[in-house]
Amino acid sequence: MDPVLWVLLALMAFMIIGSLIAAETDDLLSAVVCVGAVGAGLAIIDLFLGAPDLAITQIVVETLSVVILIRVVLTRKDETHETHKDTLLVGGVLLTLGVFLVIGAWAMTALHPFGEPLLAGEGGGVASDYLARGLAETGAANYVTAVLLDYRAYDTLGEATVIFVSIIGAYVILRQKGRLHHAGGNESHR
Amino acid sequence: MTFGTLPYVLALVLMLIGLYVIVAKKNIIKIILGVLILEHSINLFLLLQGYRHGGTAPIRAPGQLDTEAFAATSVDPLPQALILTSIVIGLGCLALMVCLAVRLYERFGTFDITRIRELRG
Amino acid sequence: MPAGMSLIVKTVARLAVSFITVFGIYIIIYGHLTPGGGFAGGTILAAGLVLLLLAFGRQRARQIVTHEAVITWDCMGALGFAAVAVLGYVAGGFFVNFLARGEPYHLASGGTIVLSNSAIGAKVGAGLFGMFWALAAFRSSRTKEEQP
Amino acid sequence: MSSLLPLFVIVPLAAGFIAPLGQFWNQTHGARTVRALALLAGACLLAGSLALLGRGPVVCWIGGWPEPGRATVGLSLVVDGLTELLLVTVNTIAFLALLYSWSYVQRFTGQVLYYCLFLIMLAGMNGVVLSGDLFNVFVFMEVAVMASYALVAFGVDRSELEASFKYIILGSVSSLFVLLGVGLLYNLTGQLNMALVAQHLAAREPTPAVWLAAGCFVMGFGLKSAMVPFHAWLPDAHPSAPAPISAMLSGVLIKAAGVYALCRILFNVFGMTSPTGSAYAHVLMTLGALSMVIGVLLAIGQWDFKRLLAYHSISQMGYVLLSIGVGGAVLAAGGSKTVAGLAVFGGLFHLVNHAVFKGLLFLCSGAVEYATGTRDLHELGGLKKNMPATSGCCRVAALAIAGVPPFNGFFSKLIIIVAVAAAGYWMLAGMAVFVSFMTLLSFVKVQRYVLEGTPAHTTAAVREVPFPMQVAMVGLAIGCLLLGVLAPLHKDRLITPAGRVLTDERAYAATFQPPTFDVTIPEIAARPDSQERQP
Repeated sequence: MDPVLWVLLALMAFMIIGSLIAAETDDLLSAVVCVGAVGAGLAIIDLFLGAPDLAITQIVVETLSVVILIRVVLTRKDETHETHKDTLLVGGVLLTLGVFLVIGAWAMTALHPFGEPLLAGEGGGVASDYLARGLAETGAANYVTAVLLDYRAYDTLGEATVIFVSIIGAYVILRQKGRLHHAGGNESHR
Repeated sequence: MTFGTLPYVLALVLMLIGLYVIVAKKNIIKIILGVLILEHSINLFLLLQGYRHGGTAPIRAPGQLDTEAFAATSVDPLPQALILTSIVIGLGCLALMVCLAVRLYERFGTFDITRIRELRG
Repeated sequence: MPAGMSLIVKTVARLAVSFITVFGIYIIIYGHLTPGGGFAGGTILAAGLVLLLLAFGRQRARQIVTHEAVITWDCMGALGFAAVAVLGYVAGGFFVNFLARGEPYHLASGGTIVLSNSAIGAKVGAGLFGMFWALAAFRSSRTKEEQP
Repeated sequence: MSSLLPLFVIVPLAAGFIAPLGQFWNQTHGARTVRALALLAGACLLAGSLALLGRGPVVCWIGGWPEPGRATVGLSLVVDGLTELLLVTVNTIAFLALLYSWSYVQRFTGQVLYYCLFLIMLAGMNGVVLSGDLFNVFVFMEVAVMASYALVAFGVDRSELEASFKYIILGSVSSLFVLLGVGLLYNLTGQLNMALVAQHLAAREPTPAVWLAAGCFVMGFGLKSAMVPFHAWLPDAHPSAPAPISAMLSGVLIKAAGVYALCRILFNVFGMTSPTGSAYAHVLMTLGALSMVIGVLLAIGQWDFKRLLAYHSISQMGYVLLSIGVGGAVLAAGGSKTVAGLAVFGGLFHLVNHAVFKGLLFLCSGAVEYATGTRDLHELGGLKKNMPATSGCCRVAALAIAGVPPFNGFFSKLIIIVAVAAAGYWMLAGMAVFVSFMTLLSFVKVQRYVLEGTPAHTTAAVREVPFPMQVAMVGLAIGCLLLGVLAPLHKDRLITPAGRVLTDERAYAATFQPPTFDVTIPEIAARPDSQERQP
């Protein structure tokens, strides 16, 4: 039994509990902090599963996200109290998700089990090739960077574009006024 | 169900919690948090694909292992590269969602999605 | 909050920001040898600038990093990465690593990876800071709008 | 030649990266330069995509990977008939929408950012269509939809922000489903290259995990293409955007990031002739038939011009999926290749036609809104006298979507109905006829309330829209006519090769072999029987 598995299961239980609290608490600030904790849990899992690159990125991104969210939540009054819980809706949703869970769990038994990916066995897929030749071919000692910026650099161009778009989009959405004059506008006052 | 599938199923549970928050909650910030949870769970699921028992990080330091021994013990770098991309995409998405939430609050004075109803869906 | 936080916070922030910046640059430059890379490092740079913004307030931060500078760095970083891709045509095709692979484990290895990482780092750092700024600045101008 | 394929992505991308810098230059000159730059980029892409017609199949390996004798470690761009068809459609509509934007967007603030987002959205769509790698499809889909989230909210009015929020939440969920599907397939095959994944899947018995992956893709891309019951966001999002963006979203985005990707993955990766192919095909048919009927029923009661058009988008995309699904079902059942080919042909033909006439309709609605300031059908009327060009184009588009000869919609709907009936689905063919009739009724209403009747007080003194907008609309109107009457001329260059990609589904996996594949797939090489299954 791989000891990492126990750590992993414990951390995943932590993440699940954290997200459940985030889902059910009435206080938005605690919900944000709980999701931050879930993200931090993921960063620790990254460390245990041999992904320090991810751990760094995850923790930094999570911190920034939580700072942004807390700033948004702190300065705004929230009077949404889910007093009248729509039990029918919640029940229906839970039932559907339960069905999903059963189907998904059943289907996932056909996957390559955790800890024994394809790359370990016969025909290790594309990954075994990266591991065998990455350093010689790209000169980068960090294989993740080698994949990210050399073998699959085109993906990374798309990713850089996404972050560019989201920032331009943020400027667009936060503009004070959308239209120059409202003669032909459709400001909806019905 | 064996132990080997259990982590996948737990990731699936996390995913469903995210979906539950998105579908059943009425607060914009809560919905955004649901999307974050969903993102985390999918990233986790991808990460689980790359691990092998006793695996080490796919980073080499001078004078440690020769290539063959390294290739036999390292975890899969590809899912990690995919997750890095997906984390960044998630951050971009979060940025847009937060901007929209701020803007909606300014226009409607509330985070309650049931009271933000200009359009009939 | 525009005036910034207390003197203690400002002093600590001034110290911390320089360390954070150096750390961010290190993470970016050494991305091909150690964990990290353009995105992680860029986000760290952005976080350092955000600290500056929170500690000193918007007016002071605006003097240090202007709006034009943020957008220019953002676009230039993106263009730089695209340029690395297009320069690959010199060596035979799109995104071909046109620099020498260099000696493993040294800073000058991995060909274009260092260039790409730096471009992405600049882009992500400037961009995320700009976004945070836009969000922070938005709140204060809200009073001018008619309330619903 | 194949090495130039990335230019389809990098040209609009670079133009988009430069665009925001335009605002620091002088206010008027900056905007004008960026506009011209965008139009130039659009024109180059259009010319490039037309030049590419009939050249495929072409594969471009990015980054020089793999060297000869290597496995597929790199990413590939693949051009085959289907990709060519989509590229031409996307870039044509985009060019005309850019031309239209020239005047239209001057009423908005932040023009420069508009062009930046538009160009990047275009780059994302081209990227999705060209890509030969599962994860790459996901990334470029995100690029395209992320830009569209922001563009939907471009006017920052209350309703636009709300629509954009709905869109972004459902959009992120659908993207994450796609990502989950990619992860599942990676676990099963160890590959991300679509051709190689297809070879792997063909070589083994389908397990529940494969069905789960297929289900994830159907959920994800079904949400993106707004199939009933995943349609809730579309009638809000598409009308809220500025008109040229509505034309892009309804005209091409739901096709490139939704229907195209779904069909490519279900046909060419999972395979309709696989044991579960019939199930996939029936899912497509069901979604298509539901969307077709429910979309048009919801459209009947609408009084907002653009919202009505958005519901028709759902309905018309239903036709496309129904027809392609019927083609898949015939293939899966081992039926006649001719019938399957006809059904797929009809679906793809309708896809192109829908891009043209729905793009035109949205541009017309934008012109009406530009001139009168409203899009409520009650407040409009009598526009045909003051706006001859717009009303002429609107009439052509309405006739085309309603399936009146000699416009393009008639031919594609006819082919679809004939093919569905020939495949033995009489009920569905009857439904298609019924929906076509309802569409006609709905557009008679549009004609009656917008163009005919007495001018309302809002529309009494309107003027025709500026020249660039007219040119864009007339261009698309001519397209509606020519696509219809010249069908015998263009079908062999444009649509038949695209249909063949879907009907000869194994060709995709077989044609684009990497230089060697004994390195990557020893499993398949070890099993001689699996090799023979691929023609």
